[in-house]
Amino acid sequence: MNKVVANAEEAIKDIESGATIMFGGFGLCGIPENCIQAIVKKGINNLTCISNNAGVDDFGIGLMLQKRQLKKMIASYVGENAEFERQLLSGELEVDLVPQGTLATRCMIAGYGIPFVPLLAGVGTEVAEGKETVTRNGKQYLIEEAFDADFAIVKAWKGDKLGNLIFRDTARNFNPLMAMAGKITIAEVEELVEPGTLDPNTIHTPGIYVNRIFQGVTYEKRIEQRTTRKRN
Amino acid sequence: MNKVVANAEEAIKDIESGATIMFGGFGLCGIPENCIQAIVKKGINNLTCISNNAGVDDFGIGLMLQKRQLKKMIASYVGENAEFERQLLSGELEVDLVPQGTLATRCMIAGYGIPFVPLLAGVGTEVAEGKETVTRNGKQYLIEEAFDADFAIVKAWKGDKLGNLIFRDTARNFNPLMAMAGKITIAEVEELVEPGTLDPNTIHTPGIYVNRIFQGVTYEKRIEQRTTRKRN
Amino acid sequence: MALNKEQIAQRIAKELQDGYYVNLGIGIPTMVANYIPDGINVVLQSENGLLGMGPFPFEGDEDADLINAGKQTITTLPGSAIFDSAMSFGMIRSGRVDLTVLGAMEVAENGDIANWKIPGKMVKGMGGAMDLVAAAKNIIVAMQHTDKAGNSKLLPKCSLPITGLRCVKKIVSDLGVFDVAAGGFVLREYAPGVTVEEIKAKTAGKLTIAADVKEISF
Amino acid sequence: MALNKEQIAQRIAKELQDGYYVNLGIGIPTMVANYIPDGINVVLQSENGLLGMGPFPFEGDEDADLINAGKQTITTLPGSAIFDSAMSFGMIRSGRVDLTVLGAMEVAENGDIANWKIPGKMVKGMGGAMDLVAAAKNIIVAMQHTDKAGNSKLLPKCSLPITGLRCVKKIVSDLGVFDVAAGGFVLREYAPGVTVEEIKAKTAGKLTIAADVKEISF
Repeated sequence: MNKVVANAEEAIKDIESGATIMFGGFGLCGIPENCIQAIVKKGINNLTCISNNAGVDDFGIGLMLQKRQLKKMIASYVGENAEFERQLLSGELEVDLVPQGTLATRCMIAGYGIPFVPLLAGVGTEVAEGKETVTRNGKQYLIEEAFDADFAIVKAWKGDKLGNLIFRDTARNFNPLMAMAGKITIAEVEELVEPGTLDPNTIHTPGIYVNRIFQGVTYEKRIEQRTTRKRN
Repeated sequence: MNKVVANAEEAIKDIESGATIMFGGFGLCGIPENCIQAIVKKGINNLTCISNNAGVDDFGIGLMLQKRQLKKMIASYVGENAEFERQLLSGELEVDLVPQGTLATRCMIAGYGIPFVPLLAGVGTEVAEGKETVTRNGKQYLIEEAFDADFAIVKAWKGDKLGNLIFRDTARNFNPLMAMAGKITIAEVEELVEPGTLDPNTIHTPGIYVNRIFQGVTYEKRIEQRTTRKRN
Repeated sequence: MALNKEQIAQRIAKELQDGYYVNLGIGIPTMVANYIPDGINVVLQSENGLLGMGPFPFEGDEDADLINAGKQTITTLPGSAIFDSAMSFGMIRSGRVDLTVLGAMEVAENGDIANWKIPGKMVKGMGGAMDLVAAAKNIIVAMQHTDKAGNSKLLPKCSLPITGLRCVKKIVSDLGVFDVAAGGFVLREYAPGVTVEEIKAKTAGKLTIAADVKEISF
Repeated sequence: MALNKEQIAQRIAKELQDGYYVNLGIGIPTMVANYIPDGINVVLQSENGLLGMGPFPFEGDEDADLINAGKQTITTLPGSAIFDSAMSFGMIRSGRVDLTVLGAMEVAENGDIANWKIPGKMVKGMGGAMDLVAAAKNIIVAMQHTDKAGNSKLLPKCSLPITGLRCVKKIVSDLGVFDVAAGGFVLREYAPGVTVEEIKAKTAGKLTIAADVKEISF
């Protein structure tokens, strides 16, 4: 029962071109930096990527865009990324824009063994095109399907060798949802500890959902919008 | 924005006969002892009760059964309760038995604004009678509706005055799910603390879901099956 | 004179009530937090997964793991709670958020809103906007009354792709405060020095003037 | 001689594989935890919301807040995790639990199971059993081969209300080990001193004898 792998290269070694991969994170917050770099280095392509955002031009998922590794991007917000916009407008990249809460819920239900769910977001909009609708209590809902991802790659603050994960502050975001949703789930953590170190009451992702885990290196943790106030 | 009430009597003062109430807890573990006693004392009746279990004859929801306060019980397991069985067989009590995971999920989706969800449990059984079914990927699912409860009453270990809750060990069970699902949610806690005392990363129920909170008194925390091993 | 952005935010802040849970969108809506009236306690929700958002951090205290939905570095207040994005939109979808303030490119007289896409020009995506407008009980739009070319953004019908149907309850623009009612826009307050005639001229959608229309006060 | 309850549990424990996540039902299944083979690490899931269930606590260490799905006081092992009941059944429903062991009143030759209700006599409810049998990848039933009156509990068709359809993969009874296959029950191992003829006589459902049938070893 060994889930611990040495590094990102080993964690992703069986991910092939054409795979569907979920990446945790919101903007550049809580993204699996090590695995993204390993995938860029490995050079696989034709990937379908499920992630709330597409990174920026020179960091995060943006690095995969630069190398044309993506066939399709499923995301809720893709601003702040010129290369993304270029590939989209030129037709090189297929894009499925999904409302943020719908994206999160489609991950969650995949981890809960629920095939679809009715959601309010997007009724009457482009998002509703081609989707089945149902009406309950006078409200219309869209039928939204669970995601089907070959791999989910998440980044946690702390993890133990059984795969239990704890996220830090808003770096939690989509990470625990995607951790539940991959056929194979890979977790990179800032600190890998022995079982028994973490309080069982504070675990966000129970180890049963995690197949591989490793302690990442040299996290840049880049800040997208550095906003501050002056000290008096 | 004051959510703090003095005690159980004040917390439940607007619950009337005929109400639908969720009670957190699994067996006698993590049940809102103070509010149950206050409801017994208040003597309202014709209640519909949503709870995984019905307590034992002389504790928990069993106390309400003794006083014939329940019209209907929605639960997954009701053993260990002779008065329950008597009222059920005599037809005094209406009972809706729901698979445990279905019960939990119907609470969760109520808190997530999702009106129904397809679930596997109970296909081909009595539970499926009268229910719509759907087939996906060769599997049949039952369409299960979100619960619609006037009140949810939960018991937490610690809570702060903004309603943030932390549960302890397996006393968590249905509590955070029901906390999200009530039109009005009442939380009783073993320890009520000031905002800022609890680590935001360890909150199980964010305060937005809690309308009233108080520190309970004299918790009995009865053990249903005391099993031990001998020290060597 | 028309309101500036700060004044739009300041006027919206008057709509806050004690105990409200509030989601503030990017841009002018974010500034509403700077004008919360004395004696009113509200809790700010950030849809990436935070209740109890505080102000920007002091210089040097920025933390990459603590950002808001606009990806800005922020702080937490005592009593804050962190959660995943599914729970975050669960509380939005189930109506636990009392007020949502967001920007718009267009609002129609029936309350439709467009704010996520300009075909052929801009495709940033909807983020959480579609979830918010589909579920929120009370939506206030903060916006400029006209675009840079002077065209009204309060329209009979949205020309851009819709974000949500019949959801906007109130608009605070640089020219005034408008309810969105069954019969279209209702002018309730005008900016100091702006005439009702000017507002009429710059509003393409159906506009009614409230009987008790008055100047905006802060 | 027929197996006693401990021996049924001991035989089932041989089915465990390293790294398995296992859910053990109330009664004989719970005892399986006492016979986990050396070198095999499994993680026990308790559906009320715990992964990493440990043994009963030492006398005096019982904690009302820490129980298993049978409401028994328990302990946690290093690396355990606590979660709510929706997530607990989420991991069951999505197939993350490798093996479920539970008791039954009846099993049919097509794998149907009945274990939650005796009409007019017993209505305790299904608890988590319907969720478990509907979703688990691998279900082993631990049961007595016959009821107290000597009637077979391995039947052509269940007579009691069903818990789940075509889900049981294997049965370990006091008389033997049976696969549940397309053609009905397959006897793979018989209890020491129990004859194949006796098992045939006590099995009402369709029964095949495996070519390599052998005596159970532990």
